[in-house]
Amino acid sequence: MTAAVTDLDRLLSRKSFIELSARERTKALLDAGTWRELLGPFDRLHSPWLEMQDIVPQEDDGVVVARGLIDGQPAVVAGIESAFQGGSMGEIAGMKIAAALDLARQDHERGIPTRPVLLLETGGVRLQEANLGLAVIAEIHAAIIALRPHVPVVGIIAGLVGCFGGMSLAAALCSHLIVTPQARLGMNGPEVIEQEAGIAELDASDKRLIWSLIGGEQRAAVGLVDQLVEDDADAIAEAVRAAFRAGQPDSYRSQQIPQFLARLVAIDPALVTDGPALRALWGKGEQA
Amino acid sequence: MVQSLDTGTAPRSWNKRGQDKARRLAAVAPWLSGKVLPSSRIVEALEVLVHSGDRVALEGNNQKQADFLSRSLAEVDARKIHDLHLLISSISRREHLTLFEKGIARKVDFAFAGPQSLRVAQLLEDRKLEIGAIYTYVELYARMFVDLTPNIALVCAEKADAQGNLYTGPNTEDTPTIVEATAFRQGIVIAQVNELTDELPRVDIPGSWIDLVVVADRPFAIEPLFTRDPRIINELQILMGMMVIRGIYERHGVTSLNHGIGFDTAAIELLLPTYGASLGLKGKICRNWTLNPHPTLIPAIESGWVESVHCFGSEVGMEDYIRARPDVFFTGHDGSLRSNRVLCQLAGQYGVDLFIGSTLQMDPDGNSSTVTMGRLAGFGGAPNMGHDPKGRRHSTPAWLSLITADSEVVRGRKLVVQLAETYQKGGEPVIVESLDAVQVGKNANMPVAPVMIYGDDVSHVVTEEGIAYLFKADGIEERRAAIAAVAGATPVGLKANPRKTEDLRQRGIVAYPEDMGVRRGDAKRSLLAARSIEELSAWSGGLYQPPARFRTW
Amino acid sequence: METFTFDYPADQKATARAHVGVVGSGDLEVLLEPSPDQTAHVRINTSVDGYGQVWKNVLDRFFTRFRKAVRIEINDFGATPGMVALRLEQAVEESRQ
Amino acid sequence: MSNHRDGISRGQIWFEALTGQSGLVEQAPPSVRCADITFAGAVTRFLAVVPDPDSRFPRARQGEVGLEQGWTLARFVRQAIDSDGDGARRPIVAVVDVPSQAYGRREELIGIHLACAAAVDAYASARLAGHPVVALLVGRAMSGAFLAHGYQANRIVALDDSEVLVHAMGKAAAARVTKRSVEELDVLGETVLPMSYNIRNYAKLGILHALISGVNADAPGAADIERIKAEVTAAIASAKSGGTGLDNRLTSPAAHKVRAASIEVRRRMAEQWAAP
Repeated sequence: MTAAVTDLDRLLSRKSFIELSARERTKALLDAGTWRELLGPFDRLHSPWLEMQDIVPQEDDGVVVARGLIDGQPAVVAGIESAFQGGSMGEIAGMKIAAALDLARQDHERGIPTRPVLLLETGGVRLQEANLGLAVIAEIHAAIIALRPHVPVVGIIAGLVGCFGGMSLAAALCSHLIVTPQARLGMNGPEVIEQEAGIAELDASDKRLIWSLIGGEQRAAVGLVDQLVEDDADAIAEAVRAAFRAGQPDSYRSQQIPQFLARLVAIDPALVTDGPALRALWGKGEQA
Repeated sequence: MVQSLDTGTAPRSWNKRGQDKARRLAAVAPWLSGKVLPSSRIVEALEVLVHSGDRVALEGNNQKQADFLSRSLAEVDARKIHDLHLLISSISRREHLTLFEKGIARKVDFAFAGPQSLRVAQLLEDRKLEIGAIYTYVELYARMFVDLTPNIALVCAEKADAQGNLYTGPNTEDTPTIVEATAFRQGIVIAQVNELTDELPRVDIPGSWIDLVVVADRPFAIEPLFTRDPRIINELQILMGMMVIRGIYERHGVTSLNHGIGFDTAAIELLLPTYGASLGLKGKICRNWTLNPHPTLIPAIESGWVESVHCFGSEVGMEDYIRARPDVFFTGHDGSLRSNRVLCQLAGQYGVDLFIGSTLQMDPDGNSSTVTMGRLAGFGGAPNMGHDPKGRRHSTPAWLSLITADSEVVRGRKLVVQLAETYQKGGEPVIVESLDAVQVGKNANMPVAPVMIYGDDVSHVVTEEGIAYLFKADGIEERRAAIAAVAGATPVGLKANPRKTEDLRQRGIVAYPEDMGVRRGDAKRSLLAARSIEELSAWSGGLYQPPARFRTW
Repeated sequence: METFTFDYPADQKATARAHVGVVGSGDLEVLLEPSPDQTAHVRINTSVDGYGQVWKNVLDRFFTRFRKAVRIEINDFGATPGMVALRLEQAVEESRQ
Repeated sequence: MSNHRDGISRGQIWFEALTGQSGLVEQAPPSVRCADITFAGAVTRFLAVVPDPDSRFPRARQGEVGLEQGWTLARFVRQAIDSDGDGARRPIVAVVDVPSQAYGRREELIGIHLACAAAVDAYASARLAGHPVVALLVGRAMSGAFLAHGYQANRIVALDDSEVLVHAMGKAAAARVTKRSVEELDVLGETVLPMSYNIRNYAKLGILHALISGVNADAPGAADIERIKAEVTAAIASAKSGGTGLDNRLTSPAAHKVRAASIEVRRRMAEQWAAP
């Protein structure tokens, strides 16, 4: 009886991280009372390209960059707001992330141990800013790789938009990648694959199938992400703190080239077409 | 009459219907094994059993669909079988209208045509379809016992045994009613089942009421129509939900109720364990429900608000949860839900204190309708519950609280609440000078406009602006002024006279959030007991298993 | 996309600023900050054309109750008038904190 | 379309023209070509992704960057980093003609995003380690495929040719998604430069080191080849003299004009970075 009551309290008090706006998400990760936004809405750095195409801009261009402390250490959190243009990366949105990462690196070069966190809720390039979106994503990649030797770059995909396009590469480059069961991580969105390759290749409306291929649990089960955490703001904040306490990983997944090439050779493309098949090969226990 | 006895002519037969039935059944007897017809013979059998001009009751409600039988009926030769009169609660499948396109059926009496409402309007215009009448569910079934008795009933169940006993599972819904109306006036009852079995979990329909059983080519279609994803509930709906709990449920002490389907009412259900609890209302309101098993009711059930729920039908994914909560739901000895549309409608009509539902349009008098241009959607069950039944005699505090007259002989009143955000998404005002239903009715040559809930039945209107307590308004002008006072920036709302509005607020006929202690700033999604389908599932301890389309993990 | 501007007389000074909402489907972003003059200035960018009168109606109603000299900027992505009114209220509430 | 001269892609044409070799490597998929040649006096590694109609992965047969291509590019680049050690860092030239990343169910399941990230990682690591990295755009440089193969270069040079293009999405798909006609997209690209499919408009973004006109992109003659060799040599020299970052993409006069917003973001964020 007591247990049941505790459960109810837990259900009522649980704070969904997915529920939060990007701004609230950045707040949830920083130590209480330390949150400070950079280039916020009142700085009015919005996209110069959207209005030219009759699209209403958002004053922060869909990215919230906040400074503060994580576990008492200086930190910067860049959060993508998926409700604005699907979390797409335009010139300003992307550059805010790249600039924050570069400034964090400069901090380290000066001896300030700034901790970087990325909230990656994005469909990838903002089509209306196509080539500049692609260009800034390349700059984000470059910035992560340059910063990574100094400090773990922690990425979070919470849901529900997921992390797709060029930003899925950014996720893969993070030192430590945290996902929820609601997260999806893939290079091409299911709709794009259905469009390009046909419904026989992939039925984008089959949600169960999509999550079984690229959902958070599957990605964690086959070792393509580092940590699976329930959709709970406190649990995610704790996972971030733990990731920084743990320090640098033994190796980066994106540098495990012989291991993954060997894995590819061992795969029969005709047989490995669903989540369980890949789990059988790469499931927990077998390290890359 | 007496003379005829003397003339020596043959005595009048008093069992023509029975004889006709026997002749029809004899024609298919060679194909049967007991009561079971081989599935491959169904079209052939229908061509023999059904005669042109017959009244055919086709089980096809919101959820459960006798789709194998309806698809088979659409395949009969229209030269042999034509001009059928279809009795159907919900026109929801393509083939329902194929029957009219092919001429197999000509006339229809129905209650709801949501998914096919555009085609219904088109066929009507093309004169391929005649409408007897559009009903509420209970009304349609009532006429099956009066002047629209079916010759043939095509129904569905999960399982049957060799004797024709049927097990409907949790979706009993309309089956007993249709079968009863047909079987006891010598009509023919054909049941499609998902499987034949030796032993049924329980008997929902006795085999002696059933003439033929046929195994369907695939399990009957069932749609999760009552699942509302909490993620889609917005802050306005939460604000309105807070006002309803504070300004109506608490104020009138509403203990028994029916909720329509919609995100507004889903919000209310999810606010009970949080906002409702903070007001100390647990146990005081919302105890007994007539309601489909809405997944959004799970947190209220789990936190002890809900004593009982009687259901019209079931809901996909709720089976195990219901089975595990027999104190709350009506369940059979097999453990699964027993639903019954007509009885639940009756309970919702007479037994409860309050009906609340959302509308798409409301006029200055409070008449509301979900009919929009070019669509003939019908009514379903809302009007049946959304009115004040004058035959009610028992009293409850809520019912009595609506008495405004001062007289020795006076009756209470049911609370009929209409929820409406003043504008729909897309910029269309919801509160309008004239309902689309008026024009649609004219276009379809209907004798009266298809109004869902009549203004004089509505006791409360709730918008994001506030609540109009119409039952307290004195006369039609004051009613209109009260509605205008909560109609926001709509053309109707702009006509509100600020001085009159102030007077109505003083007299408690109109209340704005601040008048009832509701803070707009508190209307946050964090106030919902569950913010997603997965949280509903967590509340149920994993017993609620949402359909794939609602899964985001 | 359409842009509107409206001015309303004001008789109280505003001090704080507030930001609420997001430019997502059916929603809007409101930026509220003090205005230097004795007037409330509103600028609206909306994705839905042809609703100038409705915007005016909503704002007229809002400024019958609200008399502060503010600059309000709205980026709207198809919010209903109800949502607009709610966000304006929330912005006012946040600016008080 | 993708194929020229007997089904040989531009990527392959230029790879062979510049290296004089096929670039096929044993124990590597034939879709990734790699050759070390002495180029302007220094050993230089050339890389290209080319079509392979017999690829084990059916969605990556027309020159797309898929699982095998991403990891193999990473392998060849990483090999150069590891073997050069503390010695002279060899230049790396990515010959770019990639129509897209591979769109497929298996690709997503098995992690094409990681395969492409591995290539990005390798190219960026090479750049940071001091290898001059040059991308030579001879055909399409599309979306994620370009990110994986070329976009991390210190210097990007492109042929001024109508079939050389950089974009985030194929034209037909972009038209579908934005609900415009292909013609409307072209008109739009003239005013909204980042939307343009024209390489000359891309050049206006300030990201290109050089746009090379007057070269036969489909069937290069000896003079064309010499010309490009000279341009690549110049780009390598420029890369050597510059830093190991991508800062140069924001310093050109074109960038100051078209990417003023990007520059402003960096400037103002630096201002606000330290606590006030």
